[in-house]
Amino acid sequence: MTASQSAPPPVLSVDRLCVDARTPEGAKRVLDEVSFELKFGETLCIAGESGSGKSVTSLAIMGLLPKASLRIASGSIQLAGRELSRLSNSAMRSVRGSDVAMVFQEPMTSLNPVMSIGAQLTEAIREHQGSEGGAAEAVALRMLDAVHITEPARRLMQYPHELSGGMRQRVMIAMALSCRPKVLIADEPTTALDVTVQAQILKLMKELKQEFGASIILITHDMGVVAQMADRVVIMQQGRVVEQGGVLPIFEAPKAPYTRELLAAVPRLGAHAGTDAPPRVGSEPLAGSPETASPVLAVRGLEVHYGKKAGWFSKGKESRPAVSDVSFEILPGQTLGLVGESGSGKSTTGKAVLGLVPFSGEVLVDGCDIGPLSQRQMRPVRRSAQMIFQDPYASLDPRMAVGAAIAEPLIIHGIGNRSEQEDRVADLLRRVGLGPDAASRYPHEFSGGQRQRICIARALAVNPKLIVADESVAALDVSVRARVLDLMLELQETMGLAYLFVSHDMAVIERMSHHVAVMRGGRIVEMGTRRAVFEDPKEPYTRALMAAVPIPDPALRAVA
Amino acid sequence: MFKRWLRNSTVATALVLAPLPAFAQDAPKQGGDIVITYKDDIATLDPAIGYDWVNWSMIKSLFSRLMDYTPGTTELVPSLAEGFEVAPDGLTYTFKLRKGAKFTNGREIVASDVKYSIERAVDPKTQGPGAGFFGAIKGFDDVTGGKTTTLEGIEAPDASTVVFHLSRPDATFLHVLAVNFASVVPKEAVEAAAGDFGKKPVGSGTFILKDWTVGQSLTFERNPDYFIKDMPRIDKFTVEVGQEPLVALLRLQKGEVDIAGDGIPPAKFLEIKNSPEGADIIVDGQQLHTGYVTLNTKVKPFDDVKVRQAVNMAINKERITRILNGRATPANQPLPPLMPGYDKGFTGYAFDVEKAKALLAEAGHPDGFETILYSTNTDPQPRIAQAIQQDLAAVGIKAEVRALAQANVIAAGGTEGEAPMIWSGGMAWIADFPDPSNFYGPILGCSGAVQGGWNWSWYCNEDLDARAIAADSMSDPAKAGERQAAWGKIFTDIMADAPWVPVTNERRVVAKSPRMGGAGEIYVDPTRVINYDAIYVKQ
Amino acid sequence: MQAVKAMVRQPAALFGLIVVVLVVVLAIAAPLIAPYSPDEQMFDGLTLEGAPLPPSAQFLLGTDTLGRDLFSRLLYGARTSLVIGLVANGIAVTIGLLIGILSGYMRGIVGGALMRFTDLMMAFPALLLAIVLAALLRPSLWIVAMVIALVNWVQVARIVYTETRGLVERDFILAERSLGAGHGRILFHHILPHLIPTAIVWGTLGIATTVLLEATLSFLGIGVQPPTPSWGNIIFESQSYFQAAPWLVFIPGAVILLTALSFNLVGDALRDILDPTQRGRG
Amino acid sequence: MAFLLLRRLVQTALILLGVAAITFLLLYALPADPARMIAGRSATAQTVANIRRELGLDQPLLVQFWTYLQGLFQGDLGRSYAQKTDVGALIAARLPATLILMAAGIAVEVVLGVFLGVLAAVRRGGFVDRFVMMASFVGVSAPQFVAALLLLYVFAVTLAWFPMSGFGTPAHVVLPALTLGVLGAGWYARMVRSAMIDVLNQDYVRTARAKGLSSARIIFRHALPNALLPIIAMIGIDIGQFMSGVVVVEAVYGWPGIGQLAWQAIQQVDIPIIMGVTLVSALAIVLGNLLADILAPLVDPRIRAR
Repeated sequence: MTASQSAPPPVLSVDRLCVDARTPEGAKRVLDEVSFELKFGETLCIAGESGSGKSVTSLAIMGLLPKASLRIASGSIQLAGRELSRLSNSAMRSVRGSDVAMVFQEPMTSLNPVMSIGAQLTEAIREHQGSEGGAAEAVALRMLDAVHITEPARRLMQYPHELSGGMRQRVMIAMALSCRPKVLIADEPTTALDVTVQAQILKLMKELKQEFGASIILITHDMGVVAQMADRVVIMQQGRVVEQGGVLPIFEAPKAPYTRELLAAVPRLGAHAGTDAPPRVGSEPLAGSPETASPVLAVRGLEVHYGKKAGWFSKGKESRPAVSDVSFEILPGQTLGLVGESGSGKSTTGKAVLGLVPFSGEVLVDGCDIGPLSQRQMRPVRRSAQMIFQDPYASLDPRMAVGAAIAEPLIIHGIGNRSEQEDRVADLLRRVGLGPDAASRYPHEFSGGQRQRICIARALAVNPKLIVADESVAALDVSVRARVLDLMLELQETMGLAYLFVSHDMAVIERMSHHVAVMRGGRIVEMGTRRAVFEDPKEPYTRALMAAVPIPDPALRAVA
Repeated sequence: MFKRWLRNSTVATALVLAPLPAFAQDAPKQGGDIVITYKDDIATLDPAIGYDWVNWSMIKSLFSRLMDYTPGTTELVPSLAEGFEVAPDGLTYTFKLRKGAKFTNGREIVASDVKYSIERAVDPKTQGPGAGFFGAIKGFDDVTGGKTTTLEGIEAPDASTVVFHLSRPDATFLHVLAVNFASVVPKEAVEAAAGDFGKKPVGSGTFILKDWTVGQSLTFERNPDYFIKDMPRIDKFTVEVGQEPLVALLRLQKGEVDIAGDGIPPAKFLEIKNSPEGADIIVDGQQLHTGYVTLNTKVKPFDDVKVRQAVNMAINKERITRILNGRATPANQPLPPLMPGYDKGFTGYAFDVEKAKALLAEAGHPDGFETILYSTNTDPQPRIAQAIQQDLAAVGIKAEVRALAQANVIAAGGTEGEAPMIWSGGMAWIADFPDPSNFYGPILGCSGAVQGGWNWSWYCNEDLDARAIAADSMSDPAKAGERQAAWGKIFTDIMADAPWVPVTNERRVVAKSPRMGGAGEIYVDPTRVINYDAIYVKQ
Repeated sequence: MQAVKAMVRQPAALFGLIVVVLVVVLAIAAPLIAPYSPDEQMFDGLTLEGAPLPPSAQFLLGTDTLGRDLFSRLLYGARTSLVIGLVANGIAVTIGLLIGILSGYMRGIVGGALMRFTDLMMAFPALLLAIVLAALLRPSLWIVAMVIALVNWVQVARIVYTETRGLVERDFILAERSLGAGHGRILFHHILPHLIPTAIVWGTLGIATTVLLEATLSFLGIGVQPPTPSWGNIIFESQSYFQAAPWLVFIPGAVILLTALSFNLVGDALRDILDPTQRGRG
Repeated sequence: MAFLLLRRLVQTALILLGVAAITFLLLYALPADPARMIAGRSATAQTVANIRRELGLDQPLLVQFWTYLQGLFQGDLGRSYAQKTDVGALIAARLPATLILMAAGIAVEVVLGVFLGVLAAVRRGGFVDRFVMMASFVGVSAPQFVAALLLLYVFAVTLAWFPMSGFGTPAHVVLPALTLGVLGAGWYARMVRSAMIDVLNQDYVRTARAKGLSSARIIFRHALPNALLPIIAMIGIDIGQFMSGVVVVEAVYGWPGIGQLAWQAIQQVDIPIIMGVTLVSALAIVLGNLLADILAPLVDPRIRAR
C-alpha cells in the first residue's frame, strides 16, 4: 500500500523492520520485514495470535526491546520524520512517554505496587515537561478526571492495590496520555479485564483519541475488539504482516488465507441462535438425553465460604460467602454452561462440586452425596467426575512425563496392570489427537492446545460421566480454541459425557451449552436452556453481559 | 616454750622493702601508671569468693591479711599483724594488730574485723570456696553445718588482739592466714554493697579499686594510707580484660601495654625470646606448679602398680618440654622444685621404652591395651595430650584423647571409674601456699578420693595419710626442717605406687615492657603471680 | 549427567566442580598420597627449640607445632571435614525436608505446631546451641556432625516450607486431588520431586556452611577430637601461630575457603540448572 | 494492627519460654557441676555441698525451672554463680558493645551488599556482575576467624591503621565490623541481585521505562524499593547469624560484648549467665524479625492494607 501524494505524512511509519532474537543456536528472526504506517488521528489495530510478533513490534517502536535477547537487525521506525531505531538511549528516553506512550496488558502488574498513584502519574510529567510539584499534580488531577475516575484527589494518595482492575487501566491510560503523546500504543489493554469493563475502557479510548488528538496503535488478539475499534488493520502471523488494510475490507473480503482462518475461528455470539443443543461436529445437532434420566450432578443450596479457619491467635474472620444458594442439575450427555465475570463464584462452584473446596449444601455426584465424605471415601466418586483446568501447563506436573501424567488416575484408582495402563494411555492419546510418542515427552515440549488435549486425556482415563471444565479454553488462541472445543463436543457425542462448562466468554458458552446459568456475586441470577437465556434474557445483567461482548463485525459497531 | 617470731615489725618491713640485690639493676622509683591485660574478665574481687589465678593477685593487693610473704619468695612475714605468738601445743595463736592500719573507707581496723572476715569466708551463705582452709579452727563444723554463724575459735579480747583456738594442730595455719580468704574486710562495706561486694570491694591493701567497666577495664589506684610507707611503687594500674594473649603481646611490643598478664603464648615465645629486646621483655620464673597425668587406680588396668610404673617410664618428658619451647623442666615427683620438701636427689622413673614394655608384659599386657586420656581443650593442652598419646602408643597403649571444656574434665575426674587418665594441664595444681601439705590432701590423700573430689587417681594410702597427719601436727617452728623432710619422704614414697606421672614443672613466663623495673620474681611471684605492690616503673 | 554438562559450560561452575572432585579424590586417596602418617610427631619435624618448620622439600607445607607433616594432615583432614560435611548436611537436609514438607502440606494443628517449633529453633543462637550441645555430648566426629545437623536443619525447613506452600497452591496439585490422589501420593510423587532440586542445592551449599561451622566449633575447642585431623582443628591447634608460622593458619584457611567456595559455586550452578522455573514455559 | 502486635507479643513470649525451657533442660543435663567449679580445688566436700545447697542445685529440676521462671517474670535473670552478681546487670553492661558491633556490622553488610547487588543486577551478565558474584562467594566461603586474624594481621599489626583490640573509639569498631560485614555482604549482594533482576523484569519497570524515566530513577525509585522486601526479612533473620558471629569476632578483637561473656560462662558452667545470654540472643532474634515485620509495611503498602 502506498499513501497518496496529497495525504498528510504518517505520524509513524515502520519500514521493513527486522528483529532478531539471540538464541544459543544463533540469531533467529522474530520480525521479518514488517512495514506499516499510522496516520494522524487513526486507530490501527495489529491483530494476530500468540507468537505473531505483534508485541515485539510495539516494544521495538518504544525502544524497549530487552537488550540481552532481542535487537533490531534492519529497517526503520520513523516518528514524524525522525528515525527512532538509531537514537541513542538518552534521546530515546525523551521520546518515550512524551511522543510515544504505551499502555500494557496487565493493569495489575503494570503499576508499581509501592508507589502512590500520584507519584507515578506526576513522574512522567515532571520528567518530560519539567513542571514542578503543584503544576504536575494539577495535570495529574485533570488526567484522572479525563479518564472518569471518581474522587481523583483521593486516588492520588492511594496505591495500586487499592484500585480495581478497570480503574488501574484507566490510571495507565491517564499516565500514558499525560504528556499528550502523538502516538499511543495499547498492547492488549483489555484482555485481562471483564467484558463489561472492557467495553467501558474501549469506549474511553475512543473518546480520548478525539480529545487528545492522539493516534492509536491497538494490539489485540480479539477480532471483536478489532472490529469495534480499528480504522485500519494489520494482521500478523509468525513475525510477518500477512495482510493489512481498512477494517471493512479485511472483515468482509479477507484476502490472506490466514485472515480467513482467523475470522472463521472466532466464535460469534448469536451464531447458534435457534437451536437447543450444541452443533454436532460437522453434522446434525446432538439431542440431549431424555429428561427422564437421573442427573449426573445435582447441586442443592451450595454455599462456599472462603477465609481462614480460626488459628491459635486469630479470630476466624466472618467472610462473605463466595458462593451461596446455588442449585442446578446436569443430565448425562448434557452441558451446563456457567458464565459470569471475575469474582462471580463460577470457578469456586466448579471446584466445590468435586469436593476440592469445603462447602455446605448438597452435592450429588451420580447420585452420591459427597458432602460428608472423607478424601478417601471420595475416591470412588472421582471415577465418575473429573476436572479440566484453565491453564493446561500449570495443571500438569512439569516433572512428570505425559504418559505418566495420563496414567496417574489409573494408578490412583488401581485400574489395570502396567501394560494395560500403557495401552490405555496410547488409546487416550489417540483419542485426543496426539501421537503415541507423546507419552514419553514432558509438558513443556507441547503447545498450549496440545497440553489441554493431554489434560482432557487424563480426565478421560477413568471413563468419567461428568467433566468440570473450568475456563478450559481461556488461555488458548482462537484457532486452537475452536479445535479444542470441537474435540470436547465430539467426546461428548461419542462417550455421552456431561460437562459443567465454566467460562467468562459468552460466545463459547453459547457454543457449548444445553443449559446456561449466569452467575453474579456468588449467586445464579438467571438459568435456563441456552435458547431461553441467549435469545430471551430476562435479567438486565445478562443483557448487559451480552451487550458488552464486542461483535466481530465492523459493520455492526456502535457509532463512536 | 613461747616463741616470738619476727616480733619486730620493722624487721619485716625492712625485709619487704629490701630489693633483692642480685636483680636490682636500678633503684626502684615511686610513681607510674601502667597497663596490664588479661583474656578473661575478672569474675569477682570479693576475697571470700575469688579463687582464680587472675583475681588472686588483685585481691592480694586490694586487701591485707594478718600474714603475707616477702615479695618474690615463699617466706612468710606478718603483715596486718605486728607480731604473733604460738602456744607450744600449737593450738592457740595470738596476733597483735598493727596500730593505725585503716580500711580505705577511713575506719581503723580492729580485731573484730578479722573475726568477722574469717567467719564470713566460712559461712555457707557466702558460697565461698575457701571455707575448708579454716577447718582447724574450733567451731568450724558448727558454722559450715549452719548451726551458727560465729566461730567460737576466734576471739577478739581487745581491739588489737586476735586469738585463734584450733581443734587440732595445723602447721600450715600461718599460711592459711595469708591466703586471700583470710583477707580483712569491713562489715559495713560488705553490707552496704548488698551482695555485690565483689564488684565494690573495700579493703586495706596497697591499692584501691577506682573504676570497673564490666568487660573492659579495671582501674586500681595506690592507697595513700597503706600502713607501710613507700608501698606500693606505682601510682596506678589499669587492667584491660578480654584481650587475646597474642594481641596483648603485639600491643606490648608497641608499648601500649606494660604487662601481658596471661604470659607469652607459645606461638610468640621463640620469636620474642630470640629478638634483640627479648631479654628485656621476658620474665621467666619458677612457680609452685607440677603438671601430671593421673592414673586412675580404680580403673583397670591402672589398678596394677606395674602398669602405672610402665606408663611413668613410657612418657618422654624431654620431648614435651621441647614442645613447650623449653619453658618447663621435666618433673619426677609431685612437689615442684621451689616447694620446701622437694627432694633434689630423687630421680623417679627414667624414660625407658623397653623397660616399660617389659613391665607391661609382666602385668599381663604384652600387647598393650586401650584407654582414654582426658585433657582440657585450650591450647597447648590438647597438643601435650597428643604427645603423651604418641609416647603411649610406642609401648602399645592406645589412648583416645578427649579434649573437653575444663568443667567437663573436672566432672569426669571426680566421678568414680570414669576417667582412666587425665592430663592435668590447664587445671594443674598450683599451690595456694608454699607448704608441701598443700600438695597432698585434696589431690593425693584419701579425703580427695571421693565423688566430686580432686584426687583423680582415686589413690588412697592409709599409711601415707597417717604420716601426713603426723607431719602436719609438727606445728612447732623449730621442727620445720624435720617436718619438711617428713613431707618430702611422703611424696617420694608415693611414687613407688605411681598414682601420677609427674610430667613437667612449668615455669611462668610473663612479658613486661622494658620500662618496667624490679626483679623477675615479683612478676612471677610464687604466692601471687604478679606482685603489684612491688613492681615499679624505671624512670 | 545433564547437570554436569550444563556446568561444564560455565567457567566458575567448572572451576568449582574440578576443585570439589579434586578434594574428594585427594581425600579418598589420602593414604596413597600422604608422605607421612598424619599423626606421626616427627623428631625432625620441630626445631631444637620446638618451633614448627616452614614449607620445604621434606615437608611440602611445613610442619605443625607437634612436628607433624601439615600436608599429610590436610589430606586426612579433608576426609574428616568432608564426612562431617556430607553426614551433617545430609541429616540436616533430610530433617529440614521432612519437617518443612509436613508443615507446609499439613494445615491445622500438626502443621502449625511443626512451624512454631521451627520458629522456636530459629530463635536459638545457633552457635550457642552448638556449643552447649557439643559440651553436653562430648565431641567425636559423629557427635560434631549430629550437633551441626541439629543446628542447620532449620533453614532448610524454612525454605522447604515456603516452597511446599507454593506447590500446594499450584494447579497441578489441585488437579491431582481432583483425580483422587491421596496425601501420600501427592506428597511423594508430586511435591517431593519438585523439592529435590532445593534439597540438592542445599545439600551442596550446606556443605560449605558445615565445613565452616565445624571449623568454627574447632576454633572454639569443641570440634573433632585430636589427633584426628580436621581442617577446623588443624587451624585451631595453631591459630595463635598466625604470625610465627603463618602456613599453619593460612594454608588450611585457604583450603577451607577454596573448598567452601567450590561447593558454593557448584550448588549455585545446580540451582540454576535444576530450577524448574528455568525450564519449559517458553 | 494492635491486635496483630499483641498476637506477635504473645508469640514472642511463647518462643522465649520455649527457648528457656530447652536451654534449661540442656544445661541441666551437662555433666559438669557448677558448685564444684565455684568451689575450686581446695574445697572440701562439705563446702561443695554447702554451695550446691545455697545455689538451689539440690532441688529437683522442675522446682529449679519454676524458680527461674518466677524470677524471669519479674525481670530477674538470676545471679551469676561465679561472679556473684546480677546476670541482668552483667548483660546490660556488655550488651551495648555487642549492639554497636552488630549495628556496625549489619550496616556494612547491608550498604555494601545492596550496592554490589544493585551493581551486579544492572550489569547482569557482564564482567562487573561476574566479579561481584565471585567476590560475594569468596566472602561467604571464608572462615570468619581466619578472616578476622588476617584483617588483624594486615591492618592492625602490619599497617597499624586501626587499634588491635579493645573498645571505645570509632576506630576500634572498624575491623570487627568489617570482619562481620564484609563476609556477610556476600549473601546480601546475591539476594539483592536476584531480587533486583526479578523486579527489573516486572511489568511496572517496563511501564517506568515506557515513561522515559532515567535509569537511575528506575533503579532507585522503582526497582530498589520493591527489591527491599526480601532484604528486610533477611536482616531480621541475620540477627541470629550475627549473634553467633560475634562470639568468634569478639574473641579475636577483644570486644567486650556478650559473646565473650557467654564463652567464659560456658567454660565456667555459669548457668545463669548462659541462660541469660541465650534468652537475650533469642529476644534479639525475635525482635529482629518483629522489626522486619514492622518495617515491611512501611516499604510495601500492600502489607499495610492487611
